[in-house]
Amino acid sequence: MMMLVLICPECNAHNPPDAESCQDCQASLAGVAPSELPDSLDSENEDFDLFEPEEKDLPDLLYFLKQDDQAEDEESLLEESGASQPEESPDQPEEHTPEWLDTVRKRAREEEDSAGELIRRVSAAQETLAGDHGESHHEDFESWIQKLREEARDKAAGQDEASEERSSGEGEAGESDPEWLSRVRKAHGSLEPPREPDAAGRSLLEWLVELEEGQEENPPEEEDGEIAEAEVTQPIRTHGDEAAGDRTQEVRTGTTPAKETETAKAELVTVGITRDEHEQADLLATTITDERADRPTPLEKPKTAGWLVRAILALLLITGMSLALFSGSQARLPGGQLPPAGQALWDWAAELLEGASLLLVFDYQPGYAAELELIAAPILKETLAKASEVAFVSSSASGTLLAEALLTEVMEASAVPKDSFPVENWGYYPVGAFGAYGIASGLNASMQLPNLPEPTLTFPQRDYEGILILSDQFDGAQAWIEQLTVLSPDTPVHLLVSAQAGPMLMPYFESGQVSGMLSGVGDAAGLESVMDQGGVVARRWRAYQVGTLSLVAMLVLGVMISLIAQPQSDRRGEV
Amino acid sequence: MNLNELIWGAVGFLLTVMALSYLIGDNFFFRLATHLFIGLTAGYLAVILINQIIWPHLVVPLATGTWTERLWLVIPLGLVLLLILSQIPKLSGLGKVPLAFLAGLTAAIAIGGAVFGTLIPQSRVVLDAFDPARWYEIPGQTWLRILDAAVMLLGTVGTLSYFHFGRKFKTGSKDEETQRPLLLEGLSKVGQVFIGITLGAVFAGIFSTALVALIDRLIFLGVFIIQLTGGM
Amino acid sequence: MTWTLLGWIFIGLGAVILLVLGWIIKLKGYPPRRMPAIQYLQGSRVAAIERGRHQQIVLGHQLWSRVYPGLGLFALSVLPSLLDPENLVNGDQAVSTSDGSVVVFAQQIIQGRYQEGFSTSLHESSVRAALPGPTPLSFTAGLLADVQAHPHGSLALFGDYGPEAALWAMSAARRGGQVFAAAGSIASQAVLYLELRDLLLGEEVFMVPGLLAPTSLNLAGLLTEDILRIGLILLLIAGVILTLVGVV
Amino acid sequence: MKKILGIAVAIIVGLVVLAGYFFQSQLSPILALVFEWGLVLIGVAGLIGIGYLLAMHMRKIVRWEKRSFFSIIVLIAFLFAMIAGILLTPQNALYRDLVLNVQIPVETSLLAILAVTLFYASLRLIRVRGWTPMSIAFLASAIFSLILDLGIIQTGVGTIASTVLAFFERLPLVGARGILLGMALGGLVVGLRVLLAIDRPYGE
Repeated sequence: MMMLVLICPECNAHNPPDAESCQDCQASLAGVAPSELPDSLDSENEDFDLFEPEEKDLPDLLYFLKQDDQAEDEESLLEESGASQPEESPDQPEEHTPEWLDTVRKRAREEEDSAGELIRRVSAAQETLAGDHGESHHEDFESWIQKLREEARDKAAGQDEASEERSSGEGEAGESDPEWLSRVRKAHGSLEPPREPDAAGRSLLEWLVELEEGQEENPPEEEDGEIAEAEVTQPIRTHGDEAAGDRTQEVRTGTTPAKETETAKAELVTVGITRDEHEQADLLATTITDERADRPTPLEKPKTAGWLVRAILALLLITGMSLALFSGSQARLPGGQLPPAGQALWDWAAELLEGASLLLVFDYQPGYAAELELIAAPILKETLAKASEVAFVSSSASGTLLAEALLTEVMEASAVPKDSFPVENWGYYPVGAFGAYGIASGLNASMQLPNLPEPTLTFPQRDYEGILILSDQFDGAQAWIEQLTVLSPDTPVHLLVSAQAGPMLMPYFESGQVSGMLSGVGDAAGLESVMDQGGVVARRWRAYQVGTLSLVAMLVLGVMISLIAQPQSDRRGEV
Repeated sequence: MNLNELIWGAVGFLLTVMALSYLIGDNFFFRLATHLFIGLTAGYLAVILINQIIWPHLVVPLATGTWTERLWLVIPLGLVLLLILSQIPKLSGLGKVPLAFLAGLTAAIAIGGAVFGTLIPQSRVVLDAFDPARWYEIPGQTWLRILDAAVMLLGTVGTLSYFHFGRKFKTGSKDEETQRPLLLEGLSKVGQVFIGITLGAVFAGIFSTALVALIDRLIFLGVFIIQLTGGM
Repeated sequence: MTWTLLGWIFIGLGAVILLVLGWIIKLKGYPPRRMPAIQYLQGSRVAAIERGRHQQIVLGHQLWSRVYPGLGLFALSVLPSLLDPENLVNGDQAVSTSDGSVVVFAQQIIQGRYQEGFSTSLHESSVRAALPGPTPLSFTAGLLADVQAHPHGSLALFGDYGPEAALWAMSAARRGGQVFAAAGSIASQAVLYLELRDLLLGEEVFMVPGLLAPTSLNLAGLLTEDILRIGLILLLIAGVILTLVGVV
Repeated sequence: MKKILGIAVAIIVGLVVLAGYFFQSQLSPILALVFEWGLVLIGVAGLIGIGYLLAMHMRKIVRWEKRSFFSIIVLIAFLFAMIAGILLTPQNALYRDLVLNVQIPVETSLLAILAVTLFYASLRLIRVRGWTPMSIAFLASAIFSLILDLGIIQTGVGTIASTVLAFFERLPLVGARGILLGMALGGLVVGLRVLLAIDRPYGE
């Protein structure tokens, strides 16, 4: 709301527009042009609280934001009108703060260091509202609000235009902004507007800014056909008189061109009520409507198209694979030879001497058991038949259970008597690095210090013919490799790992840290072919082919679609 | 199919169907299966932690060890007590010492593992590729070995350049603020390609792993139905 | 000179540079590259507060990251920069992980932030460290349910993950949330690359503390890493030359 | 005092372990002890973490929030698994069946869902990423690796084709090596930051 006042050139006191001399210092006001000021700042006696009771229910942060927002608008108005700030008590807003904040603030006043960042910011905001224009106090909040406004303005200008602006150069948008805003932006950096998913859902502040600027529109539709949010927003009716409503909004933003204000004033005269009454009524109406208006509640709009496409694709994939699995025929496995890492592992297993001592590391989760069993079972069958002692350690929570299940299954399948050699369970170590370090320390311990207790973590010192690491992740295997090869370089380490770990573990084979490796169902198929023991992998192979080729088709289809449609990526500096 | 197999088969079948129902959207059955899974895993893990960590490494030595050993155990026992007490908000400060112990341990493992486990061995591989003796190991493949070594050096250097944190020295526009200094920027373009190749290969591996899981579940469901309908 | 000695020189050099830049010179002027993803992360967090939507920070599956152990510590080093007073007051933010140690560390950091200037009673109803599931896949199940239960305005991933991260990240993204990933594992990066644009790759993840909070110590960390990296590149090139001439 | 104590503990423990890499045989017994204490702390922290999980679900039940029913399921399953584990011990075959027959179906199904998710997400790769050197390399490498894994491309031993194929198969290792080296550098600096008390995750 605006009021006309005469500001004393001597003491800056505010006087009624019809006053001839200053009420405070008695200086002459002749020739002083009236200035516009908001009501709230004009009257010292007026309650600071412009918010409706409902607004106090807002989260604290938004409440503070609004205070700051208000202050900023007022500040802009003051700057525009050239008026100096009025004096206000800095403590006024305290009555709206929660109890905890009062306590903290009290403490903050007493002990300077005890104030948190927010308290300092809130205090700064209060000072701003009270008329302290010290830039150092409020620039953080101010710039934030300004960034959001800028964001909202961009959006109001249209999603398409905003997109174009982003791609053509961000600096342009700031050219028409006031100098103080440029300074703030320079200090804090500009905030680029969010992209598609969030473009659909505007923030409360953006919505408010749009409302203020009279640009409230239907929310933009989401572009990509994914699940989007629709915003339910009631039309805002600030006043019966549209022009007056517009004027109210313009005044609040503090950017009203003088000419338009004059027009509004002219229209006001025709209403036949006093100016003050009208403005107060406007304030009340705006505030009430503003508070009662539906907030842009994000609602899920079921995007059937996107969901349907995904459902159809999933159905096609599963149907195709099911048909391949249960059609009755078995696929022929790819012949030829194993990759060098797989061949090295197979050679080691085949040439393993009778009476070998083995250490098995179980580092996979139950979800990967299906794949790991396909890969590990043939090797374990081959090696366990020659082993004289086997120990296993687990670095996954269910590793012990999985180890017992797999070893039992393999020994049953290869007709190895259960008690033909001891199987030691060294237990579960929640950290691969810890477990590996412990083992390696045990292997290398060459001296004992007096009075130190015997550590229970140390593993039996033993020379192993090989260590087999069964892992589902690259990093799990890597932790064991790194620690074992640093601290126990002479023990050959072999990997039986899932397909997702394979490509990243190859450098360890090349560097010689790992002696051999089988990775994924592709290698398992190769091994089954080499061993000439068709069955388990062969049964799955056709379905695997169908799934893999379907993915290739999808990737190619994606390329074709993107050739037709415009890519969504509009971000610079992106790869 | 015996009774044991039938019971566990039915449990597995129901849980599989409930979990896979997520493919048509979040629903009651999916939530039921996942929450059952979360609770059971938490219970199992608690048992394992007590059974395999706390019991053998803390309780047993405390109960059966010599006085010297018990004296030494005062340290971990104290750390454990401080950690537990620190969960009371007003006593959260007590957690600093046990957590500092863990942080120091982690940091040292990070440093040792990174330098001696990765930096040194991986750098050596790059250098070894340039050993002229290796180029002539396999007759007829010398040119490929040289190409291989050159690509390895270029790719490794390019990838490392891609990760450079500092920006271009003189920046005129916001676009340039995303760029590295000139030479590194050029090398990073090469690095981008190699990173893309690596991520693509890893992605293929991950899909392969996930696909095997899908195949396993389809086989499990199909076989269970066939066994159930085709006579047990 | 042995390789082990070279390793120790590398460690010593790193420590000295970090010490000098961070504690002695107190580095100020080393601007890192602008990362649009970080800016979007900040924007999404602001937007999430305003829209009353949930924020989730995920700190990975383990403190002792297996890709290499520094990743768990990295996630924890980022956390303080994300616990702005605004978020702490707003409260609709969760910090989750599947690792017991990380959740205890996270809670310690959160409490530390509160005690900087807030009432501890506020803590009871505000930001919390959470453990939706104690293993990676049970965590996935728990977080997936959480993402479906209420829309996430912002989901930020730091630390170590497996490919299962794609499940909840894509789910959150499809429900309108902005997902930012500084997930250290290559496996998670490979799957997240398909659909997330706010994704940091490889060593880039270590830029996050310096970009979120450009303090002299964080900037010193960035510059130290840059110096070591350039040193490594030069060493590789020099090593290749020496190998070719037969010195090494 | 507490502040200095925390920093001192972190630095001393870190330096002792780091020294263990150098004086391996001499420090081995001390290191084993330090690791054992660390392991106990990790175990207790794991239990505290489970406490966080239970507390979260208890809160949901007490407040009777939406979907509290599932929190009850979590608590029942937890108690059941815990009591059964204590009574039967984890080595028991019945307990093993009980745990694995819940974990394997759900975990494998989650991975199966991941396969389907990746399947349709792959349609959007270029749409999301645009045509960049990295996205093109990603696409080409993924397609090449998938086809190669099927064994469709077969070459004779020692032929030029097999040599060229081997060269292309090794390309992902180049990037992987660069990424590994970069990650190691990051790990080194993060570790140093903790040992130099720049990062103090244990509290200020």
